[in-house]
Amino acid sequence: MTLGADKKTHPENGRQSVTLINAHSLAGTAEVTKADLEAVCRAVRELTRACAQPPSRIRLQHGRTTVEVEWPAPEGPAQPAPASVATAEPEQDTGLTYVCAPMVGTFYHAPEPGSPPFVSVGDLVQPGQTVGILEVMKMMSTIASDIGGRVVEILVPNATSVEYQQQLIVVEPVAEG
Amino acid sequence: MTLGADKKTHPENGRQSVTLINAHSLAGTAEVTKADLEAVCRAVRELTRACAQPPSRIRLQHGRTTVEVEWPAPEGPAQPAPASVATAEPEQDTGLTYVCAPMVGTFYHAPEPGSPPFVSVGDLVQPGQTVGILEVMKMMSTIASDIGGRVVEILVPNATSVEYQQQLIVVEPVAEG
Amino acid sequence: MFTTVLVANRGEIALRVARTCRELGLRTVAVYSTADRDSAVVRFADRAVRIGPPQTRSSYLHVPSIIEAALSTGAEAIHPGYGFLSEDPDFAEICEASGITFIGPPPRVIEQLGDKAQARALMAEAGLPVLPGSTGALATPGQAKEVAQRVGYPVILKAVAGGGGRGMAVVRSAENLLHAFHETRAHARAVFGDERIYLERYIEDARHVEVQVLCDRYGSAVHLGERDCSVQRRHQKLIEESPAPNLSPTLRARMCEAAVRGALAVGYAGAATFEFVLTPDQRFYLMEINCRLQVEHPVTEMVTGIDLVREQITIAAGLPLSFRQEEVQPRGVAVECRVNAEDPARNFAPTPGLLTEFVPPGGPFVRVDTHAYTGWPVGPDYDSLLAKTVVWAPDRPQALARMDRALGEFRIEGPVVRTTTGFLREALARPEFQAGMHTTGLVARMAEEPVQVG
Amino acid sequence: MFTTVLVANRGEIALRVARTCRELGLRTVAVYSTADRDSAVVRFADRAVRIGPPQTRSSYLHVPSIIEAALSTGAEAIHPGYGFLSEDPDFAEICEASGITFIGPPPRVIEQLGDKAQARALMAEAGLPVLPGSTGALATPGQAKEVAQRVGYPVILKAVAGGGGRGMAVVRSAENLLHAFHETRAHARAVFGDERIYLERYIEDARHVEVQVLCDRYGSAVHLGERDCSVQRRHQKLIEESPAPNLSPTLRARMCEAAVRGALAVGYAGAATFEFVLTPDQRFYLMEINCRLQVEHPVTEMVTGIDLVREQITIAAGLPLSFRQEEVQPRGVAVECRVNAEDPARNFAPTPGLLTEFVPPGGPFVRVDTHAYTGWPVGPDYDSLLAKTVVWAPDRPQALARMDRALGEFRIEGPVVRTTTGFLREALARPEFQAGMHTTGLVARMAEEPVQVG
Repeated sequence: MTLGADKKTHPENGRQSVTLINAHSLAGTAEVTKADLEAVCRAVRELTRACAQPPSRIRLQHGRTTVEVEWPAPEGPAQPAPASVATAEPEQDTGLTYVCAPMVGTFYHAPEPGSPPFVSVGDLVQPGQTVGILEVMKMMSTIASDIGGRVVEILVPNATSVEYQQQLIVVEPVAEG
Repeated sequence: MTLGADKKTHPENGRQSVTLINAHSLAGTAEVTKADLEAVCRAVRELTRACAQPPSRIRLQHGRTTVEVEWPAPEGPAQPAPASVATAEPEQDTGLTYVCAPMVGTFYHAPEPGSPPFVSVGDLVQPGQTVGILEVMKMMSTIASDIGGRVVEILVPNATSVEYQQQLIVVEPVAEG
Repeated sequence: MFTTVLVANRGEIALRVARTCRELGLRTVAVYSTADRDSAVVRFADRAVRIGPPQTRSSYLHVPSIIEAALSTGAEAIHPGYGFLSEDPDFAEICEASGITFIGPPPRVIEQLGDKAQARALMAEAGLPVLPGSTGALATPGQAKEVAQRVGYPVILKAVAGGGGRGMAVVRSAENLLHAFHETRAHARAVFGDERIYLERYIEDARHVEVQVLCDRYGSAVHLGERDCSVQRRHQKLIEESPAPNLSPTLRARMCEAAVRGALAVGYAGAATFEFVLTPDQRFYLMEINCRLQVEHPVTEMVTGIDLVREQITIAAGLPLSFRQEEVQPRGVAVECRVNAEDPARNFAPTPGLLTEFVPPGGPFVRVDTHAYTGWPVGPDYDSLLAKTVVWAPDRPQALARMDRALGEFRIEGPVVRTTTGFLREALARPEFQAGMHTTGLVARMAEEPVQVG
Repeated sequence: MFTTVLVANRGEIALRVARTCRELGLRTVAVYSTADRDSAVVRFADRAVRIGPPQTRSSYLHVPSIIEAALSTGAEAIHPGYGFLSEDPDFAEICEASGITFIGPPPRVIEQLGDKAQARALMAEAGLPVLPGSTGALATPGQAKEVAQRVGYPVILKAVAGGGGRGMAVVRSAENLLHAFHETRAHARAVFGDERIYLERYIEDARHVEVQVLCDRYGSAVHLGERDCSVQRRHQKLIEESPAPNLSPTLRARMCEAAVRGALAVGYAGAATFEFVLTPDQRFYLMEINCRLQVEHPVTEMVTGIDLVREQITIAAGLPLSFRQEEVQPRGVAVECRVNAEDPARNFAPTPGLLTEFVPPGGPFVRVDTHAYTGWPVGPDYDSLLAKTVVWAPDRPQALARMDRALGEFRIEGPVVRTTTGFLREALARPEFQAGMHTTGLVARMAEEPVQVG
C-alpha cells in the first residue's frame, strides 16, 4: 500500500494546511468482518488517545466502515458543549433509554424502608410512572419514567448519592401495536 | 456503540479549513488487510504528531479507504512563518535550487569593492563555481554553487547580513545532454 | 481543622481555592455544571460532583444541590469563592443548619452588611466617614429629591441589595432624578429581588481604595494594607495594585484603622474588604463592605506574603489569627490585570469560543491565576474573566514594566476569541496611570482620546 | 545602559533572560538553531537570528556565528545564560575585542576560576577553607597515590577544566585509584580538551550549600544568602532551596562572608556562586566557583526580591550596585524543582517528543520558568530540562506542601514524553528531606529503598 501525504498552505489566506492522503482501497461490497471493525475501533482509540483533547464527536458507520472523529471546532459565537452524557433520550443503537437524576440527591428504590421497590428488573412501566424517589435536603420528590417500556437494569443501589443527570434505570421501550 | 447527534460544521466564514480527500479507488477487490489499516493509521499518527496542534477532526473510511485529518485554523495574523528551512535542495514544484548561506555573516557579490560580481542573472554556473563571498568575523570564505545551472535571481543585496541557511541565489538547473 | 472542603464556585477562583486546600492537606470537592465538566478545577479536585445544567440558577446558585453535594462527599466546610452564593446570608445559614461550616463571616453579619443602607448606618455609628446621603432606603421620589437637594448634585442611586458595581446610577441634575429613581428601582427589583434603593453624593474623579481586613472569631482583627482599584470600566475593576500610589502614610494609616474599627464593630470574622472612595482633596468615605474574598486579593498576597484563602479557612476552622498587626510587613509593589475574553473593539462584548492556543506568561515575579488551557472552550454562560495576571517588583515603575512584559507574552488564540490584553497595556501606558494620578474616570477618557502610538 | 542585548542561549534560560531585558526596555535578540525555530524565546524576542544546525558545536557553541549575529543586529551586549559559552574565557575576550559587552565577569577571572586547581589555590590563599588534596594538577599516578594516602580515602578525582558536576570520579580505596586516574584523565581530555585532573578528599553524606554573590566593577560585593542543592542525581541538581534548612546563623554568616571575601580577592564583577560542601560535623569547604547565572537562581530571587539578571545587566553596563548588604533581606522559603523530560523508570533516559498537552501549575506563590507549551516538540539535541518550578512560602513546611501541589498540577502529555514530576514528589516526601536532614546521598538511597506508599 502506498500512502502519500501532502501538506500545502493556501497562500491566499495564509492559514491552514490541507492534508491529503490517497490510500488505495477496495471496490465492491466486501463484507466487513467484526475483526475488521474492532481493528478500526482500536485504531481510532489510539488516534484519539494521542490527542490532548477528548473528541467532541466520533462517528462510526458499519457497512463500508466509516469512522469520523471530531474535536471541538468552534464556529461563530459560542457552542455550548453538548452535555448529553446522560439524558433520557434513546441511544440510537441500542434503543435503550435511561431514567436520570434530575438533581443531586439520594436515590431510593422504595417509598420507605422495608417497602417493596417501585420497580424491579423485568417490570413494565408506563410513561409517567414513578420509578424511584430522590431526597434533596430532606425533601422527597418522585422520579418518573418519561416513556413506557421494560426495566432492563437498575444502575444505582438503594439509598445512594447521585449526581445531576446520573443514569439510574435502564428502560427498553416496548414496541407499540 | 456511542453515537452523537450529527452536527456538521461547515463554516461559511472560512475560518476553518476543510480537508477533502480524493479517495483513490483501485480496481479489483483486494481485501483490506489489517496491515493496510495499520499502515494508514501509522501515517495519520505521524502526520498529527508532526503538527504542533492536535487535530480537530480525523475521518477514516475503511472500504475505499479515506482518511481526513483536520486542524483548527488559526485566525487573524498568520503565525510567524516557520523560518523556511532553506536548503540547497530543489523545490519539488519549480525545480529551482537555492544557494544558501552556510553560516551567519555578511554576503558579498564581488571579491572586492568595485570588482564585477561573481555572477549575474542569466549567467551559467558550473558545479563548485564561486558565486559569492561570506565574511564571518573578518574572515572571508567563498560560497560555491552545488550544482550547475542558470542564475535566475540574486535574492540578497551586496554587503548584507545573512542568517544560517538563508537563500542567496536562485539557480535553475540546466537539463543535461 | 476540616478534612474535606467543597468549593462552591467555578473558573479561576474555584481552582485558586482548591490549590490552597490541597496545600493544607484537605481533600477538595469541586461542583460543576455540565458546561464545566472539563474545567481545570474538576481536573484538579479530589472529587467532582455534577450539580446541574449550565444555567447558574440551577447549578452554582442552586443551594440544595450544593448542600447535597457537600453532605454526600463528607465535606465539613464550603468555600463560596466570590460572586454566586458568597454573600448570600440564607446560604450561609443553611450551611450551618446542615452542619457544614460556611467559610465566611456569620450569616447575621453578611445580612447586615449586604443591606448597603444598613451598612452605611452601622458604619457611620462606628465612626467611619460615609458620604452625605439618605438615611436608609428611600421611600418616595420626593424624598430622593429632597436628599439630593440637601447633599448636592451629582448624586448616585444604589440598590440596597446591590454591590460589586452593579445596580447603580449617577444623576447629575434634578430633572433626571425621577426617571433614574424609577429605573434603578425597577432594575434592583429585577436583578436583586429587592427594589429598595438609597442615595449618596457622587464624587467625580475619585479614586477607589479598599482595605483588606482579617478577623478571627475571638475579636482579633488586622488589616493587610490597601489596594487601589481605580482603573474601572462601568464600575468593573480592570487593574488593581497594592500599595495605592501617592497615598500619604498618614492617610493610609487612617483608612486601615477605620476598616479594622468597622470590622470589629459588627463582630466580623473572616476576610472583609472595606471599599472607600478617595476624593481629590484626600478625604475618604466608605462605599461598601464586601463579605468575601475579592477577585483582586492576589495583589495583597504578593506584597504581604500571606495566603488569604489559607487564613479564611483557618479562621473558619476556629483558629485564632496566627500573626499580629506588626508582623504584617508589606514589601514592594504588586499589580493585577484582569484579562477578559472580550473584544474591546466591539464595546467589550464577550467572545466565548474554543482556545486553540493558550500560553500564559511566566518567569520572575509573575503569577497567573487562570482556569484556561489550550483546548478549553470559553463558554457563553459565565463571566468573561480568563486570567488574572499579577506581578510583583520592588517598586512601581518596575512592576508596571513587568506587567507590560507579562501581558505581551500571552498567546491566546481561538477562532473567535479576543482578549483585553492590548487594552490593558494601553491603560498601563497612559501617563496619568504611570504617574499614579489616575481616577476612576481613566477608562472613559481613554475611549474619548485614543492613546498615541509611538 | 545598552539598547540591544543578544541572548546567546536557548530553552528556558534564554526566555528568562529576554524577559528581564524587555522589562528594562532593551531590545532583545535571540539566536537559534534550526531545531529551535519555533522556540519560546524566538517568539518572544524582538529579533531572532538563525545561527546554525541543531548540533551545538555549529550553533550555540559557534562563536563566530554568535558574534556576527550580535554585530549585524546592533547588539551592544551578549548575555550567555548558563552552560554553552557562559564560562568560556575566549568567548568573553572575543566579545570584548569585537566591541561587545560580555555580561559576566572579566575574561581573566573566568579563566582563573575555570581552572579548578588554580581556583583552589587562589581561594586557599584568600583564606577560604578548601578540602585537603593536591596542589595543582596531578602529574603522575604515583603522585595521585601519594596525595590520596596523605588525605585519606575516599578521594575524588576532578578535571581541572570540569565543573557543574561533570568529569569527576569518587575513589574509595587505593586499588581502584590507578584505573580511575587513567579513566578520569581520558574523559577530561575527551570532554574538556584538557586532560589535567586533581584530587581532593571526598566527603560522604555531605550537603551541597552554595552562596550567591554579586559584585560591581568598583569593588563592592554583597551576598544574597545561600542555597541548599543537596538533592542530586549523579552530581546533577534536582531540587534547590533557600535558605538552607538547619543551618545555624553563625555558620551561614561565615559561609557568606567567605564567599564575598573570595570574590573580592579575584576582582570579581557580576554574579558568582561559591559552591561549598558542608560536612556532617558542620565544617564547610569550597568546591568550586561558578562564573555565571545558576539554573537555580530563582530561589534566591524569590526570597530576596532581587532580579539577578537585572543586576547582571546593570553591573555589566558599568553601574554600581544599587543596594547595600544590609538592604538584602531574605524573607520566607523558596524551593525549586527541575522538571525534566526523562523517564525515571528507564534510568532517567531523555524522552524527546511532541507535547500534545502542556499545562503548567499556577496560582499563589508559584513561578514557572519554561520554554515549553502545548505543541512544542521536545528535541533530542539538547538537555532535558522542561520546566523549573519555584514556590515561595513563609516557612519550609508550607513551601514543600505548595511544591507538591504545584508538581501535581502539571499536565504534560505526549506520545512518548515522560517527566520527573512523580519522582520529584517522591523525593519531597522522604522523611529526611522533610526534616531537612538529607545529604547528597538521598537520591541514591531512594533507588535502593523505594518509598512506601500510604
